[in-house]
Amino acid sequence: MICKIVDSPIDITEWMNIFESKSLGALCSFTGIVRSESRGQKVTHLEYHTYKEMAEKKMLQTVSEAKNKYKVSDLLIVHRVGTLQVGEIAVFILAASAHRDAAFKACRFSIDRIKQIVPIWKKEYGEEGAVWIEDCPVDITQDASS
Amino acid sequence: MICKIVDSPIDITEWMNIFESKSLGALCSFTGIVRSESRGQKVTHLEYHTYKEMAEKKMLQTVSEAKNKYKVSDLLIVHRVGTLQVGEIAVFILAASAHRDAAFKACRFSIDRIKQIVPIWKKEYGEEGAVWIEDCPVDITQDASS
Amino acid sequence: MLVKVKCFAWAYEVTGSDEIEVEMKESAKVSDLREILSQKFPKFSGRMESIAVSINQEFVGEGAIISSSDEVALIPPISGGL
Amino acid sequence: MLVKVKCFAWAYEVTGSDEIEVEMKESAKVSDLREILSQKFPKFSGRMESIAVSINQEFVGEGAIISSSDEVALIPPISGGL
Repeated sequence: MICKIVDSPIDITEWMNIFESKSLGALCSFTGIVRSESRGQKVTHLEYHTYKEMAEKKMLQTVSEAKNKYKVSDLLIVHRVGTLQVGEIAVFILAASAHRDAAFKACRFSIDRIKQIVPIWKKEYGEEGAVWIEDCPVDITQDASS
Repeated sequence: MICKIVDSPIDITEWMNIFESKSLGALCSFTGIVRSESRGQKVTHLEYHTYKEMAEKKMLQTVSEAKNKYKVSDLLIVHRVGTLQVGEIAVFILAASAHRDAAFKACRFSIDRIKQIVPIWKKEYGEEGAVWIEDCPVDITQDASS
Repeated sequence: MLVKVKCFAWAYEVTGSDEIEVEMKESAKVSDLREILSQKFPKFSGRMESIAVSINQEFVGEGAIISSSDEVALIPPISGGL
Repeated sequence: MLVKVKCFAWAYEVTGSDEIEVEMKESAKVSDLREILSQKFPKFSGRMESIAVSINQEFVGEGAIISSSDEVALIPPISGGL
Protein backbone atom coordinates (compact mmCIF):
# COMPACT_ATOMS: atom_id res chain seq x y z
CA MET A 1 0.00 0.00 0.00
CA ILE A 2 1.56 3.25 -1.13
CA CYS A 3 0.01 6.72 -0.89
CA LYS A 4 1.98 9.73 -1.97
CA ILE A 5 1.46 13.41 -2.60
CA VAL A 6 4.21 14.72 -4.84
CA ASP A 7 5.04 18.10 -6.29
CA SER A 8 7.08 16.91 -9.26
CA PRO A 9 5.89 15.20 -12.46
CA ILE A 10 4.45 11.69 -12.07
CA ASP A 11 6.36 9.16 -14.14
CA ILE A 12 3.91 6.32 -14.72
CA THR A 13 6.59 3.95 -15.90
CA GLU A 14 8.26 4.31 -12.52
CA TRP A 15 5.09 3.17 -10.72
CA MET A 16 3.57 0.72 -13.17
CA ASN A 17 5.92 -2.11 -12.16
CA ILE A 18 6.01 -1.36 -8.45
CA PHE A 19 4.25 -4.53 -7.31
CA GLU A 20 5.93 -7.94 -7.30
CA SER A 21 4.19 -9.64 -10.19
CA LYS A 22 4.33 -13.39 -9.51
CA SER A 23 0.99 -13.74 -7.81
CA LEU A 24 -0.83 -10.69 -9.15
CA GLY A 25 -3.01 -11.74 -12.06
CA ALA A 26 -4.75 -8.45 -12.69
CA LEU A 27 -3.59 -4.86 -12.60
CA CYS A 28 -5.93 -1.94 -13.20
CA SER A 29 -4.58 1.58 -13.42
CA PHE A 30 -6.18 4.97 -13.64
CA THR A 31 -4.36 8.05 -14.87
CA GLY A 32 -5.89 11.51 -14.62
CA ILE A 33 -4.46 14.01 -17.08
CA VAL A 34 -5.00 17.78 -17.23
CA ARG A 35 -7.28 18.54 -20.15
CA SER A 36 -6.95 21.50 -22.46
CA GLU A 37 -10.63 22.29 -22.10
CA SER A 38 -12.92 22.38 -19.13
CA ARG A 39 -16.51 23.53 -18.86
CA GLY A 40 -16.25 24.95 -22.36
CA GLN A 41 -13.27 27.12 -21.41
CA LYS A 42 -9.72 26.79 -22.71
CA VAL A 43 -7.39 25.84 -19.84
CA THR A 44 -3.87 27.25 -19.69
CA HIS A 45 -2.80 25.45 -16.52
CA LEU A 46 -4.04 24.19 -13.17
CA GLU A 47 -2.99 24.69 -9.60
CA TYR A 48 -3.58 21.86 -7.16
CA HIS A 49 -3.53 22.81 -3.50
CA THR A 50 -3.66 20.40 -0.59
CA TYR A 51 -3.86 20.02 3.14
CA LYS A 52 -1.01 17.59 2.93
CA GLU A 53 -1.04 15.83 6.31
CA MET A 54 -4.78 15.27 6.19
CA ALA A 55 -4.72 14.35 2.49
CA GLU A 56 -2.19 11.60 3.11
CA LYS A 57 -4.25 10.33 6.00
CA LYS A 58 -7.40 10.29 3.85
CA MET A 59 -5.58 8.59 1.00
CA LEU A 60 -4.50 5.87 3.43
CA GLN A 61 -8.11 5.60 4.57
CA THR A 62 -9.12 5.25 0.91
CA VAL A 63 -6.75 2.37 0.19
CA SER A 64 -7.67 0.66 3.43
CA GLU A 65 -11.38 0.91 2.58
CA ALA A 66 -10.67 -0.40 -0.91
CA LYS A 67 -8.74 -3.31 0.53
CA ASN A 68 -11.58 -4.16 2.89
CA LYS A 69 -14.24 -3.93 0.21
CA TYR A 70 -12.44 -5.77 -2.58
CA LYS A 71 -9.89 -8.56 -2.63
CA VAL A 72 -6.94 -6.51 -3.75
CA SER A 73 -3.42 -7.53 -2.91
CA ASP A 74 -1.97 -4.07 -3.31
CA LEU A 75 -2.91 -0.50 -4.11
CA LEU A 76 -1.01 2.65 -5.03
CA ILE A 77 -2.20 6.25 -5.15
CA VAL A 78 0.04 9.10 -6.25
CA HIS A 79 -1.40 12.60 -6.48
CA ARG A 80 0.53 15.59 -7.73
CA VAL A 81 0.05 19.10 -6.40
CA GLY A 82 1.38 22.52 -7.44
CA THR A 83 1.20 23.96 -10.94
CA LEU A 84 0.31 21.50 -13.70
CA GLN A 85 0.33 22.13 -17.42
CA VAL A 86 -2.15 20.71 -19.91
CA GLY A 87 -1.27 17.08 -20.69
CA GLU A 88 0.44 16.48 -17.35
CA ILE A 89 -0.61 13.75 -14.95
CA ALA A 90 -2.47 14.83 -11.82
CA VAL A 91 -3.20 11.44 -10.33
CA PHE A 92 -2.17 7.83 -10.83
CA ILE A 93 -3.81 4.83 -9.19
CA LEU A 94 -2.82 1.19 -9.48
CA ALA A 95 -4.79 -1.74 -8.06
CA ALA A 96 -3.46 -5.28 -8.04
CA SER A 97 -5.51 -8.40 -7.48
CA ALA A 98 -5.67 -12.05 -8.39
CA HIS A 99 -8.87 -11.33 -10.32
CA ARG A 100 -9.83 -8.57 -12.69
CA ASP A 101 -13.15 -7.71 -11.13
CA ALA A 102 -11.55 -6.72 -7.82
CA ALA A 103 -8.76 -4.79 -9.55
CA PHE A 104 -11.22 -2.74 -11.61
CA LYS A 105 -13.57 -2.09 -8.69
CA ALA A 106 -10.83 -1.13 -6.26
CA CYS A 107 -9.26 1.25 -8.77
CA ARG A 108 -12.59 2.86 -9.59
CA PHE A 109 -13.55 3.06 -5.93
CA SER A 110 -10.27 4.78 -5.12
CA ILE A 111 -10.57 7.60 -7.63
CA ASP A 112 -14.21 8.17 -6.67
CA ARG A 113 -13.35 8.11 -2.98
CA ILE A 114 -10.43 10.52 -3.39
CA LYS A 115 -12.90 12.99 -4.82
CA GLN A 116 -15.11 12.60 -1.74
CA ILE A 117 -12.72 12.74 1.18
CA VAL A 118 -9.18 13.79 0.26
CA PRO A 119 -8.58 17.53 0.81
CA ILE A 120 -7.12 18.55 -2.53
CA TRP A 121 -8.33 21.58 -4.48
CA LYS A 122 -7.98 22.51 -8.09
CA LYS A 123 -7.81 26.07 -9.41
CA GLU A 124 -8.28 26.30 -13.14
CA TYR A 125 -6.56 29.06 -15.09
CA GLY A 126 -8.08 29.92 -18.42
CA GLU A 127 -8.67 32.72 -20.86
CA GLU A 128 -11.37 34.17 -18.65
CA GLY A 129 -9.41 34.11 -15.43
CA ALA A 130 -9.02 31.63 -12.61
CA VAL A 131 -11.71 29.64 -10.87
CA TRP A 132 -11.77 27.18 -7.97
CA ILE A 133 -13.33 23.93 -9.08
CA GLU A 134 -15.83 22.78 -6.50
CA ASP A 135 -16.62 19.22 -7.40
CA CYS A 136 -17.78 17.97 -4.09
CA PRO A 137 -18.73 19.61 -0.79
CA VAL A 138 -17.53 17.11 1.79
CA ASP A 139 -20.46 15.16 3.20
CA ILE A 140 -19.19 14.14 6.60
CA THR A 141 -21.79 11.38 6.86
CA GLN A 142 -20.05 9.78 3.90
CA ASP A 143 -16.66 9.90 5.50
CA ALA A 144 -16.92 7.09 8.01
CA SER A 145 -14.86 4.12 6.91
CA SER A 146 -17.36 1.50 5.83
CA MET B 1 -7.43 2.30 -32.24
CA ILE B 2 -4.69 -0.28 -32.05
CA CYS B 3 -5.14 -4.05 -31.85
CA LYS B 4 -2.13 -6.31 -31.85
CA ILE B 5 -1.26 -9.93 -31.31
CA VAL B 6 2.40 -10.25 -30.47
CA ASP B 7 4.69 -13.15 -29.70
CA SER B 8 7.33 -11.26 -27.76
CA PRO B 9 7.11 -9.74 -24.24
CA ILE B 10 4.71 -6.83 -23.80
CA ASP B 11 6.49 -3.72 -22.53
CA ILE B 12 3.79 -1.68 -20.83
CA THR B 13 5.92 1.44 -20.71
CA GLU B 14 6.08 1.35 -24.49
CA TRP B 15 2.28 1.41 -24.75
CA MET B 16 1.25 3.48 -21.75
CA ASN B 17 2.09 6.80 -23.46
CA ILE B 18 0.84 5.87 -26.91
CA PHE B 19 -2.05 8.32 -27.03
CA GLU B 20 -1.57 12.07 -27.52
CA SER B 21 -2.38 13.37 -24.07
CA LYS B 22 -3.62 16.94 -24.51
CA SER B 23 -7.30 16.24 -24.67
CA LEU B 24 -7.47 12.89 -22.91
CA GLY B 25 -8.45 13.44 -19.31
CA ALA B 26 -8.76 9.83 -18.20
CA LEU B 27 -6.77 6.72 -19.00
CA CYS B 28 -7.71 3.32 -17.67
CA SER B 29 -5.44 0.35 -18.23
CA PHE B 30 -5.78 -3.35 -17.59
CA THR B 31 -2.81 -5.69 -17.41
CA GLY B 32 -3.27 -9.45 -17.24
CA ILE B 33 -0.30 -11.28 -15.73
CA VAL B 34 0.37 -15.03 -15.62
CA ARG B 35 -0.18 -16.21 -12.06
CA SER B 36 1.89 -18.81 -10.27
CA GLU B 37 -1.22 -20.64 -9.14
CA SER B 38 -4.40 -21.56 -10.93
CA ARG B 39 -7.28 -23.71 -9.79
CA GLY B 40 -5.21 -24.76 -6.78
CA GLN B 41 -2.40 -26.04 -8.98
CA LYS B 42 1.11 -24.61 -9.24
CA VAL B 43 1.68 -23.24 -12.75
CA THR B 44 5.06 -23.58 -14.41
CA HIS B 45 4.18 -21.76 -17.63
CA LEU B 46 1.37 -21.14 -20.10
CA GLU B 47 0.97 -21.54 -23.80
CA TYR B 48 -1.35 -19.15 -25.61
CA HIS B 49 -2.54 -20.28 -29.03
CA THR B 50 -4.53 -18.20 -31.46
CA TYR B 51 -6.34 -18.14 -34.77
CA LYS B 52 -4.48 -14.97 -35.58
CA GLU B 53 -6.38 -13.52 -38.54
CA MET B 54 -9.74 -14.04 -36.86
CA ALA B 55 -8.45 -12.92 -33.47
CA GLU B 56 -7.27 -9.60 -34.89
CA LYS B 57 -10.62 -9.16 -36.60
CA LYS B 58 -12.48 -9.88 -33.35
CA MET B 59 -10.22 -7.55 -31.39
CA LEU B 60 -11.06 -4.80 -33.88
CA GLN B 61 -14.74 -5.65 -33.42
CA THR B 62 -14.21 -5.37 -29.66
CA VAL B 63 -12.68 -1.89 -29.79
CA SER B 64 -15.29 -0.72 -32.24
CA GLU B 65 -18.09 -1.98 -29.98
CA ALA B 66 -16.43 -0.29 -27.01
CA LYS B 67 -16.17 2.96 -28.93
CA ASN B 68 -19.84 2.80 -29.87
CA LYS B 69 -20.98 2.00 -26.35
CA TYR B 70 -18.80 4.44 -24.45
CA LYS B 71 -17.37 7.84 -25.26
CA VAL B 72 -13.77 6.79 -25.57
CA SER B 73 -11.36 8.72 -27.72
CA ASP B 74 -8.94 5.85 -28.16
CA LEU B 75 -8.40 2.23 -27.27
CA LEU B 76 -5.48 -0.19 -27.41
CA ILE B 77 -5.45 -3.97 -27.04
CA VAL B 78 -2.23 -5.98 -27.12
CA HIS B 79 -2.39 -9.72 -26.54
CA ARG B 80 0.65 -11.95 -26.39
CA VAL B 81 0.70 -15.54 -27.63
CA GLY B 82 3.25 -18.35 -27.43
CA THR B 83 4.94 -19.56 -24.25
CA LEU B 84 4.59 -17.28 -21.23
CA GLN B 85 6.31 -17.65 -17.89
CA VAL B 86 4.79 -16.83 -14.51
CA GLY B 87 4.82 -13.06 -13.95
CA GLU B 88 4.77 -12.22 -17.66
CA ILE B 89 2.08 -10.06 -19.23
CA ALA B 90 -0.50 -11.83 -21.39
CA VAL B 91 -2.72 -8.89 -22.23
CA PHE B 92 -2.64 -5.11 -21.97
CA ILE B 93 -5.59 -2.81 -22.61
CA LEU B 94 -5.65 0.96 -22.51
CA ALA B 95 -8.77 3.12 -22.82
CA ALA B 96 -8.64 6.90 -23.16
CA SER B 97 -11.54 9.25 -22.65
CA ALA B 98 -12.35 12.76 -21.52
CA HIS B 99 -14.11 11.26 -18.49
CA ARG B 100 -13.18 8.49 -16.12
CA ASP B 101 -16.46 6.63 -16.24
CA ALA B 102 -16.16 5.93 -19.97
CA ALA B 103 -12.48 4.99 -19.65
CA PHE B 104 -13.18 2.45 -16.89
CA LYS B 105 -16.22 0.98 -18.63
CA ALA B 106 -14.56 0.69 -22.04
CA CYS B 107 -11.50 -0.97 -20.54
CA ARG B 108 -13.59 -3.42 -18.53
CA PHE B 109 -15.87 -4.11 -21.47
CA SER B 110 -12.87 -4.87 -23.68
CA ILE B 111 -11.29 -7.49 -21.45
CA ASP B 112 -14.68 -9.14 -20.86
CA ARG B 113 -15.47 -9.07 -24.57
CA ILE B 114 -12.08 -10.51 -25.54
CA LYS B 115 -12.92 -13.49 -23.39
CA GLN B 116 -16.20 -13.94 -25.26
CA ILE B 117 -15.29 -13.59 -28.90
CA VAL B 118 -11.54 -13.52 -29.57
CA PRO B 119 -10.18 -16.96 -30.56
CA ILE B 120 -7.27 -17.31 -28.17
CA TRP B 121 -6.65 -20.43 -26.10
CA LYS B 122 -4.61 -20.98 -23.01
CA LYS B 123 -2.90 -24.24 -22.08
CA GLU B 124 -1.71 -24.36 -18.52
CA TYR B 125 1.36 -26.39 -17.63
CA GLY B 126 1.66 -27.42 -14.01
CA GLU B 127 2.97 -30.11 -11.72
CA GLU B 128 0.15 -32.42 -12.73
CA GLY B 129 0.48 -32.01 -16.45
CA ALA B 130 -1.03 -29.69 -19.02
CA VAL B 131 -4.65 -28.68 -19.39
CA TRP B 132 -6.58 -26.53 -21.85
CA ILE B 133 -8.42 -23.80 -20.01
CA GLU B 134 -11.97 -23.57 -21.27
CA ASP B 135 -13.30 -20.33 -19.91
CA CYS B 136 -16.02 -19.69 -22.37
CA PRO B 137 -17.72 -21.76 -25.09
CA VAL B 138 -18.45 -19.18 -27.78
CA ASP B 139 -22.12 -18.23 -27.74
CA ILE B 140 -22.71 -17.12 -31.30
CA THR B 141 -25.86 -15.26 -30.31
CA GLN B 142 -23.61 -13.01 -28.21
CA ASP B 143 -21.29 -12.26 -31.08
CA ALA B 144 -23.35 -9.79 -33.08
CA SER B 145 -21.96 -6.29 -32.73
CA SER B 146 -24.42 -4.43 -30.56
CA MET C 1 -16.58 -31.17 -52.49
CA LEU C 2 -13.44 -31.01 -50.40
CA VAL C 3 -13.47 -28.48 -47.55
CA LYS C 4 -10.46 -27.38 -45.56
CA VAL C 5 -11.11 -27.10 -41.82
CA LYS C 6 -8.71 -25.41 -39.41
CA CYS C 7 -8.42 -27.09 -36.01
CA PHE C 8 -7.37 -25.08 -32.96
CA ALA C 9 -6.51 -25.88 -29.33
CA TRP C 10 -7.76 -29.35 -28.36
CA ALA C 11 -9.56 -29.73 -31.67
CA TYR C 12 -6.05 -29.84 -33.11
CA GLU C 13 -5.14 -32.56 -30.66
CA VAL C 14 -8.24 -34.57 -31.55
CA THR C 15 -7.67 -34.45 -35.30
CA GLY C 16 -3.89 -34.53 -35.07
CA SER C 17 -3.56 -31.71 -37.58
CA ASP C 18 -4.00 -27.95 -37.68
CA GLU C 19 -5.89 -28.26 -40.95
CA ILE C 20 -7.85 -31.25 -42.19
CA GLU C 21 -9.71 -31.88 -45.43
CA VAL C 22 -13.28 -33.07 -45.20
CA GLU C 23 -15.31 -34.55 -48.04
CA MET C 24 -18.84 -33.11 -48.00
CA LYS C 25 -21.79 -32.91 -50.34
CA GLU C 26 -22.44 -29.59 -52.09
CA SER C 27 -24.32 -27.02 -49.97
CA ALA C 28 -23.59 -28.93 -46.79
CA LYS C 29 -24.33 -27.17 -43.53
CA VAL C 30 -22.36 -26.69 -40.33
CA SER C 31 -24.49 -29.38 -38.71
CA ASP C 32 -23.42 -31.80 -41.44
CA LEU C 33 -19.79 -30.96 -40.76
CA ARG C 34 -20.23 -31.77 -37.08
CA GLU C 35 -21.75 -35.13 -37.93
CA ILE C 36 -18.97 -36.08 -40.31
CA LEU C 37 -16.27 -35.03 -37.85
CA SER C 38 -17.87 -36.86 -34.95
CA GLN C 39 -17.87 -40.07 -36.97
CA LYS C 40 -14.36 -39.59 -38.29
CA PHE C 41 -12.87 -38.63 -34.90
CA PRO C 42 -14.62 -40.48 -32.07
CA LYS C 43 -12.64 -38.41 -29.57
CA PHE C 44 -14.93 -35.46 -30.35
CA SER C 45 -17.65 -37.44 -28.60
CA GLY C 46 -19.33 -35.40 -25.88
CA ARG C 47 -17.22 -32.35 -26.66
CA MET C 48 -18.43 -31.43 -30.14
CA GLU C 49 -21.21 -29.22 -28.70
CA SER C 50 -18.71 -26.97 -26.97
CA ILE C 51 -16.99 -26.19 -30.26
CA ALA C 52 -18.06 -23.13 -32.23
CA VAL C 53 -17.64 -23.05 -35.99
CA SER C 54 -16.46 -20.07 -37.97
CA ILE C 55 -16.70 -19.45 -41.69
CA ASN C 56 -14.41 -16.81 -43.14
CA GLN C 57 -13.54 -15.67 -39.63
CA GLU C 58 -17.08 -15.12 -38.44
CA PHE C 59 -18.96 -17.36 -36.03
CA VAL C 60 -21.89 -19.08 -37.72
CA GLY C 61 -24.93 -21.10 -36.70
CA GLU C 62 -25.80 -24.71 -37.46
CA GLY C 63 -27.70 -23.88 -40.64
CA ALA C 64 -24.91 -21.95 -42.33
CA ILE C 65 -23.98 -23.36 -45.71
CA ILE C 66 -20.36 -24.22 -46.39
CA SER C 67 -18.73 -23.86 -49.79
CA SER C 68 -15.41 -25.33 -50.81
CA SER C 69 -13.69 -21.97 -51.01
CA ASP C 70 -14.67 -21.01 -47.45
CA GLU C 71 -12.18 -20.71 -44.61
CA VAL C 72 -13.76 -22.99 -42.01
CA ALA C 73 -12.48 -23.37 -38.44
CA LEU C 74 -13.26 -25.31 -35.27
CA ILE C 75 -13.18 -23.00 -32.23
CA PRO C 76 -13.15 -24.82 -28.87
CA PRO C 77 -14.10 -22.75 -25.80
CA ILE C 78 -11.76 -19.77 -25.72
CA SER C 79 -9.66 -18.54 -22.83
CA GLY C 80 -7.83 -15.40 -23.87
CA GLY C 81 -6.91 -12.65 -21.50
CA LEU C 82 -5.57 -13.18 -18.07
CA MET D 1 -9.27 30.61 24.29
CA LEU D 2 -7.35 31.23 21.08
CA VAL D 3 -7.81 28.62 18.35
CA LYS D 4 -5.70 28.33 15.24
CA VAL D 5 -7.70 27.64 12.09
CA LYS D 6 -6.12 26.58 8.80
CA CYS D 7 -7.74 28.05 5.70
CA PHE D 8 -7.51 26.26 2.36
CA ALA D 9 -8.48 27.05 -1.24
CA TRP D 10 -10.93 29.95 -1.39
CA ALA D 11 -11.25 29.99 2.39
CA TYR D 12 -7.66 31.20 2.28
CA GLU D 13 -8.64 33.92 -0.17
CA VAL D 14 -11.56 34.99 2.05
CA THR D 15 -9.49 35.26 5.23
CA GLY D 16 -6.34 36.41 3.49
CA SER D 17 -4.23 33.98 5.46
CA ASP D 18 -3.48 30.25 5.48
CA GLU D 19 -3.86 30.22 9.25
CA ILE D 20 -5.92 32.57 11.37
CA GLU D 21 -6.40 32.85 15.12
CA VAL D 22 -9.93 32.92 16.43
CA GLU D 23 -10.95 33.91 19.94
CA MET D 24 -13.61 31.53 21.24
CA LYS D 25 -15.15 30.65 24.57
CA GLU D 26 -14.06 27.39 26.22
CA SER D 27 -15.82 24.25 24.88
CA ALA D 28 -17.02 26.11 21.83
CA LYS D 29 -18.49 24.01 19.04
CA VAL D 30 -17.95 23.91 15.30
CA SER D 31 -21.24 25.77 14.85
CA ASP D 32 -19.88 28.57 17.06
CA LEU D 33 -16.77 28.77 14.92
CA ARG D 34 -18.88 29.21 11.80
CA GLU D 35 -20.81 32.01 13.40
CA ILE D 36 -17.70 33.85 14.50
CA LEU D 37 -16.06 33.50 11.10
CA SER D 38 -19.19 34.60 9.22
CA GLN D 39 -19.25 37.79 11.26
CA LYS D 40 -15.54 38.41 11.01
CA PHE D 41 -15.38 37.72 7.26
CA PRO D 42 -18.58 38.81 5.51
CA LYS D 43 -17.29 37.25 2.29
CA PHE D 44 -18.11 33.83 3.76
CA SER D 45 -21.73 34.83 3.40
CA GLY D 46 -23.71 32.22 1.46
CA ARG D 47 -20.70 29.97 1.11
CA MET D 48 -20.07 28.96 4.71
CA GLU D 49 -22.43 25.96 4.41
CA SER D 50 -20.34 24.42 1.67
CA ILE D 51 -17.26 24.37 3.91
CA ALA D 52 -16.50 21.26 5.94
CA VAL D 53 -14.58 21.54 9.17
CA SER D 54 -11.89 19.15 10.32
CA ILE D 55 -10.40 18.73 13.76
CA ASN D 56 -7.07 16.95 13.99
CA GLN D 57 -7.41 15.91 10.35
CA GLU D 58 -10.81 14.27 10.68
CA PHE D 59 -14.06 15.72 9.40
CA VAL D 60 -16.40 16.64 12.23
CA GLY D 61 -20.04 17.60 12.68
CA GLU D 62 -21.53 20.86 13.96
CA GLY D 63 -21.65 19.71 17.57
CA ALA D 64 -17.98 18.77 17.84
CA ILE D 65 -16.20 20.61 20.62
CA ILE D 66 -13.03 22.51 19.83
CA SER D 67 -10.14 22.85 22.25
CA SER D 68 -7.27 25.27 21.92
CA SER D 69 -4.72 22.56 21.18
CA ASP D 70 -6.75 21.17 18.26
CA GLU D 71 -5.66 21.44 14.67
CA VAL D 72 -8.75 22.98 13.08
CA ALA D 73 -9.20 23.49 9.31
CA LEU D 74 -11.73 24.93 6.89
CA ILE D 75 -12.24 22.55 3.95
CA PRO D 76 -14.10 24.09 0.99
CA PRO D 77 -15.59 21.64 -1.55
CA ILE D 78 -12.73 19.47 -2.76
CA SER D 79 -11.73 18.73 -6.34
CA GLY D 80 -8.82 16.32 -6.33
CA GLY D 81 -8.22 13.80 -9.03
CA LEU D 82 -8.63 14.49 -12.70
